Amino acid sequence: MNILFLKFLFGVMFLTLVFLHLTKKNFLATVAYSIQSLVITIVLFNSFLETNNFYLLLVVFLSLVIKVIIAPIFFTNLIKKHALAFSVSTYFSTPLILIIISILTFIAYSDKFLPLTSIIPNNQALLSIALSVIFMSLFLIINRKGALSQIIGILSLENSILAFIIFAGLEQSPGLQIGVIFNMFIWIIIASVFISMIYKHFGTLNVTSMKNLKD
Amino acid sequence: MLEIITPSVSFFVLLSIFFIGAISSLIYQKNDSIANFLSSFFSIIGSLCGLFFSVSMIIYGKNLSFIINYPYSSFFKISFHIDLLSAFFIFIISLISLFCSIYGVGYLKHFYKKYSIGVFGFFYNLLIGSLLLVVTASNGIFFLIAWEIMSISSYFLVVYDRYDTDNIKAGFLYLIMTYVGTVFIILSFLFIYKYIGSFEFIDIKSGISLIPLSIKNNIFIFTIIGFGTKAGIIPFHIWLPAAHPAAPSHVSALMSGVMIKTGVYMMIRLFVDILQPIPVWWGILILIIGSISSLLGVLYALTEHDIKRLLAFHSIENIGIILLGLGSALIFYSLNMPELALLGLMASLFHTLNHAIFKSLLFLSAGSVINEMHTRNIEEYGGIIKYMPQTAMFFLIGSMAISALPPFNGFFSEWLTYQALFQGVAQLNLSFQGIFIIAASSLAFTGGLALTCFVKAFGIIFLARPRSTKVSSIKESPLSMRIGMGFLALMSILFGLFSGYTSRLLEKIGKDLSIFKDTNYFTSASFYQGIDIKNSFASVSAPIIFVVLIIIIFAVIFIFTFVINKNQKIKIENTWGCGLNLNKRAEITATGFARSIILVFKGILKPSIQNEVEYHDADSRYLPKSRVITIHVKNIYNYYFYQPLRNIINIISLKTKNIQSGNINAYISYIFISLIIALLSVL
Amino acid sequence: MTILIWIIQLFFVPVISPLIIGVIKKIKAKFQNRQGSSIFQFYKDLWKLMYKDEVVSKDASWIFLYAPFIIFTVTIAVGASIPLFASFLNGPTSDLLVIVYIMAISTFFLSLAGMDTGSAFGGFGSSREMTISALAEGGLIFSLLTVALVSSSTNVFIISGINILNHSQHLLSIMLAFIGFFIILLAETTRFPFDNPSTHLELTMIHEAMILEYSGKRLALMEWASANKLIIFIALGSNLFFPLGIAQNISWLALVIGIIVFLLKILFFSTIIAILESSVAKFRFFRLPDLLITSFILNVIAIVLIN
Amino acid sequence: MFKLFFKIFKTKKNLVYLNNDEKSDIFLVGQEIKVKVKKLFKGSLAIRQIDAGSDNACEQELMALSNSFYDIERFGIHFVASPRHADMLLITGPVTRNMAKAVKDAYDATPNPKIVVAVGDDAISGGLFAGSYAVSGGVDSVLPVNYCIPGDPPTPKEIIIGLLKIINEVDIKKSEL
Repeated sequence: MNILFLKFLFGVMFLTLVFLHLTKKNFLATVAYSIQSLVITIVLFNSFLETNNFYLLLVVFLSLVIKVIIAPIFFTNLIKKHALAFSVSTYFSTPLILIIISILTFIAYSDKFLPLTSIIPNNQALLSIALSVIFMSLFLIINRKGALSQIIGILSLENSILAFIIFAGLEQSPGLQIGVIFNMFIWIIIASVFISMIYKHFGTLNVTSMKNLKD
Repeated sequence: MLEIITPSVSFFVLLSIFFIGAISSLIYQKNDSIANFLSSFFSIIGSLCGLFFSVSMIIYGKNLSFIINYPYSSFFKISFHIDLLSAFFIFIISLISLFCSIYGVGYLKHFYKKYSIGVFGFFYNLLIGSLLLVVTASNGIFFLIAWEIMSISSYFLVVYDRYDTDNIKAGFLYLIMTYVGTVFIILSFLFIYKYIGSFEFIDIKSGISLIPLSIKNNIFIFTIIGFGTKAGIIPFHIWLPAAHPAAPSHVSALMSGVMIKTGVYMMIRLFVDILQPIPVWWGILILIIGSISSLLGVLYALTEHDIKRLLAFHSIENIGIILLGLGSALIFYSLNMPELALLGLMASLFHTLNHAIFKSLLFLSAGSVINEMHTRNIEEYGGIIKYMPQTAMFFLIGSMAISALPPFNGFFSEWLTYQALFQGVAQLNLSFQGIFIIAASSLAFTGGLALTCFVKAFGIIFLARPRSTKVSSIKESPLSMRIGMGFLALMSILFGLFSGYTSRLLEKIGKDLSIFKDTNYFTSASFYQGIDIKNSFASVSAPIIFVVLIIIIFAVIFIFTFVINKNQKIKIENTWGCGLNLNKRAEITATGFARSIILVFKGILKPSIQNEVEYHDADSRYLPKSRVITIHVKNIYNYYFYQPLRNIINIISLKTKNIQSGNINAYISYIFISLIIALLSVL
Repeated sequence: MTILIWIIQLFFVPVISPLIIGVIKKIKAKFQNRQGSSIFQFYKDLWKLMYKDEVVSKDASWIFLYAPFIIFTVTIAVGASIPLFASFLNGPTSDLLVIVYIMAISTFFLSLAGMDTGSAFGGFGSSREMTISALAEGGLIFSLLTVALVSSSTNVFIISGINILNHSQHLLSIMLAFIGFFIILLAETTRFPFDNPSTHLELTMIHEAMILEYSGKRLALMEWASANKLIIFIALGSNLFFPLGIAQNISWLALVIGIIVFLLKILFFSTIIAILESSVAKFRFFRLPDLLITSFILNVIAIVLIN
Repeated sequence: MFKLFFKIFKTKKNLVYLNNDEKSDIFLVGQEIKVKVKKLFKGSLAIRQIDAGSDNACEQELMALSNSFYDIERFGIHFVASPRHADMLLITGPVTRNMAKAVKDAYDATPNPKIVVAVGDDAISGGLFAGSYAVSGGVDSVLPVNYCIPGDPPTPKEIIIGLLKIINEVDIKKSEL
């Protein structure tokens, strides 16, 4: 498919991330995450079409099943079980978040990062979007207080890295595919165990109450 | 027959014996006596093979180097290079570990129920094995690995008697200081690697000209600090008096007799062999360190009244003397007088061998006394010569050897060091002469003070009346301990008598080093086993002194007991104390003995004298029941150097502590910021 | 012929040393306007002590019993290996350091014997003796080193052979070294400013305190050994620093002259010591280290001045 | 200091003028002692003076023995620091109860051919202090006394003459053995 469509897809990813920053509800966050992973599977599928390498198909199928379907379902019943609907709170006020996001994208697009984004000259724009998406998801993890939204932040970070890698011309390498599949599984398991454990211990998923982690 | 021993396979057999011993004693951990038997059996056999191996190497003068190339990495190769210098050190290691293991068979019996002997055997054999590796490794990384194994196994041996809390503290201090030293060693190897690109000692030696002089000076400073901490020179010595007493006696004998010599070995290997065209000031610095360590070591030993700490301080003093020889050798070589340099190196090697022998003899005999008395404070000893006559005899031989009294081996190595320093004073111009005079005077004063210290040690421990009731209940140490000590005493006499022959061998070892290839001998052998300095500046011959003294002693005893007044009756009475009834309070104590010396050197030692008086009834302070005077010498190193260092580190670490805010978001933001900075800096 | 000379050399020191003690006592008595005991009195004392029984304390070990023999042997051995009247009896034990360290054996056993009987006086005597000898050893080695460097050999006989006085440019360093050596002589043989040999007050004794416990034959040996030690130091002082009149070759005339000159030298030294003992008061113990350190510094200056 | 030496050597020996026979007979007695000491004690007699609670009168006299006038050293007698070195024990003063053990110890500490001499009346029989609670009588109440030199306190001359008589007695007794 042509660059234009890919750019549109990445724009969608960018928007989902912005939306993630702004939403107050966990459920909407999970929905945004599933859209994002859907975009990624489409991009993967697109690269499969180009290279018709069988493993890529396997990856696409797996990510489709897990990331787009199972993860959100899992998150939603988590929300239902522990009534976490409204517990999304952030450190910075929304205008400040927007300012930071813009700074991050500005940095990603700045020519300082030219050597990084122009690994493959023709999809230089895509790479810079991917880079900005990486930075924004990182910022999302920092910004959120709720453990669930942090987990989503991490997963979206993982998606954005995946996007960046694909367009950095590495989609053929077996290492990438295995790596992707592997970390998907791991992350999902850890996330769920982690959340239930926190919940059992603290009774709430609000990060600030975990002060006694310190010493 | 010796030919077949020298190929490399025999070296691996030697190493494998120790490792088998280590593992087997670990397997049979449950049953103490089997573990003890296994570990000492293997260590004895191993050290015997070590002895044969090194003696054959020295006699046949063959160098041996073989590399096991490890496929993956370019710079890590398990490579050995055994030239005569390392063969000499293998000889020392195996000689001392042989007698320490024999001693250990008897000594470990009193650990049976308390701790597991298998673990001890494991670390003991591991230590000896790693010592052998350290002196033969010729690849930087492989050397560091062996160095680490040695440090760790000796750490576990130090904290072996773990029910006593200050052993743990001593072990902890020992661990920190060794790792500080190792950091500096790694730094110097990295510096070398940066310029030469390989860790092989041979490549370093060949490519030495690549390293600019300023870097070479840094390397020198780092190696001095690194190996100095292991050897225990003055500013870095604080772990030695803490760690050695904590270890079981035959381990502390092995440690202070042999392990601190690995620091000296590497100093010789680096300064004399590898980094060879060296500036003069290196030798001068080593000479000054040597004289300071020897003088201060013996002064602190005088203030001690814990027998093992006293011996540990004496190790520092003798390391100082070894460094005197080494420093003079380096100075002579850089002023291109190779013969005198060979003399200086010979003196330091001979003293390394002698110190290993008599220091381990002293530690073993002190250990067997402590084994009976269960305390290390010599104020409670006294009159032990009547209960443990042979141990007293061995301690006497050891203390006569260490204070360099003629018929024993200590004298001849100190005599050689003196000759090296005298040559320095005689032949060099004014500025170097000044330094050599300082060195010679520190050696002279050290000799005198060492004599005083060992009169105090021997007199307080063994002579006069018992100072505590425990003394009457002790008995002679078991047979295996006495065999170990007996052979060491015999060694110290033999190396004294055959000092002429040993100095010939040491010269051969010295000439094997590349820099001394063509130098002719400065000392020659006179026909009755003596050592003659060139143009008959000086000569000494051990057997003649020994024979003269023996003949005259027997003549005098014969004349004065049998010829004059044969039937003289000897009446046994109690000591004449001007009519006072002499109890144990009338005897001199270690503190009393050393008080006059401490007050003479109070500038350096800064003694603080407290006396606690206990009265019959507290309010009317006229009738003191007992008065205890303790002289405490301030440890100026802790007070002025290590304490402030510790405070600074604490302050810094407290400041950095509040980074750890306990909030995950904060941590991720740190990651994020550092990522950004890294990316910006890289692109 | 040489055997005869060796025998004379061997027996010279033990035979002459009591005479010197008698001479010193005589001169001191004359200074106190007393007639004093005859100069052969010390021989009589020794002879009498030989025939007395002994009382040994029950706390003493074999060190107390055999120390007198060891110390006496050391003085004989050193006496035989230093230049007295002839400078050609070169032996391997006559190296400078060997002599100093063999003398150290005698100090070692003397202080051990002092401590062995467990009396307070013996303990303190040996502690003070070791303090002084520890500080004196540096000065001793360096003063002998000066002379060794001037005559470029540490063998004591060779030094006395070379007539160093005619090297005029070294005269100053030899003088300084001799003064340093004389202080060490007084320290090692515990003569006046360091210790009063004829004191009865146990607290001030250093050398006497260690032999308080001895009696009979062993006491005689100890006294005799300390007299020998005095002769040895006088011999070293006179023959190394002023080696005139020493027999260079094996001719009867030279030997007789050598012996006579040596006796004169000994007489001269003992008069100096006696005058010193009658005129100077005994120093306080903690002023002695300063005296010893000055002697050490003198020797160091002497060495520096050589070249 | 040199002025002092100069003065010593300048003054004539007999500054304290005594009739000649006083000084001469001390000299004569001294010579006899010297001959006997040479015969019996091989020329040197070591004396250890023990103060068993005396009023220091006898000590002064014994001290005077070694001044330049009486000077017993020239006869071969000298005082020593410890009983171990001594042949003869001169005990002065009545043996007080505290000193009894000390004197006994000193007696045991003296090597065998030894002579015990009680000097002064206090030592012989307790003198003025006989019978007091603190005194255990003369020296013979503690030790086997061989000889005694009477006098309260005996003048140095009497002590020297006493010593001569003691040595004569020892000589006679020895020749009887």
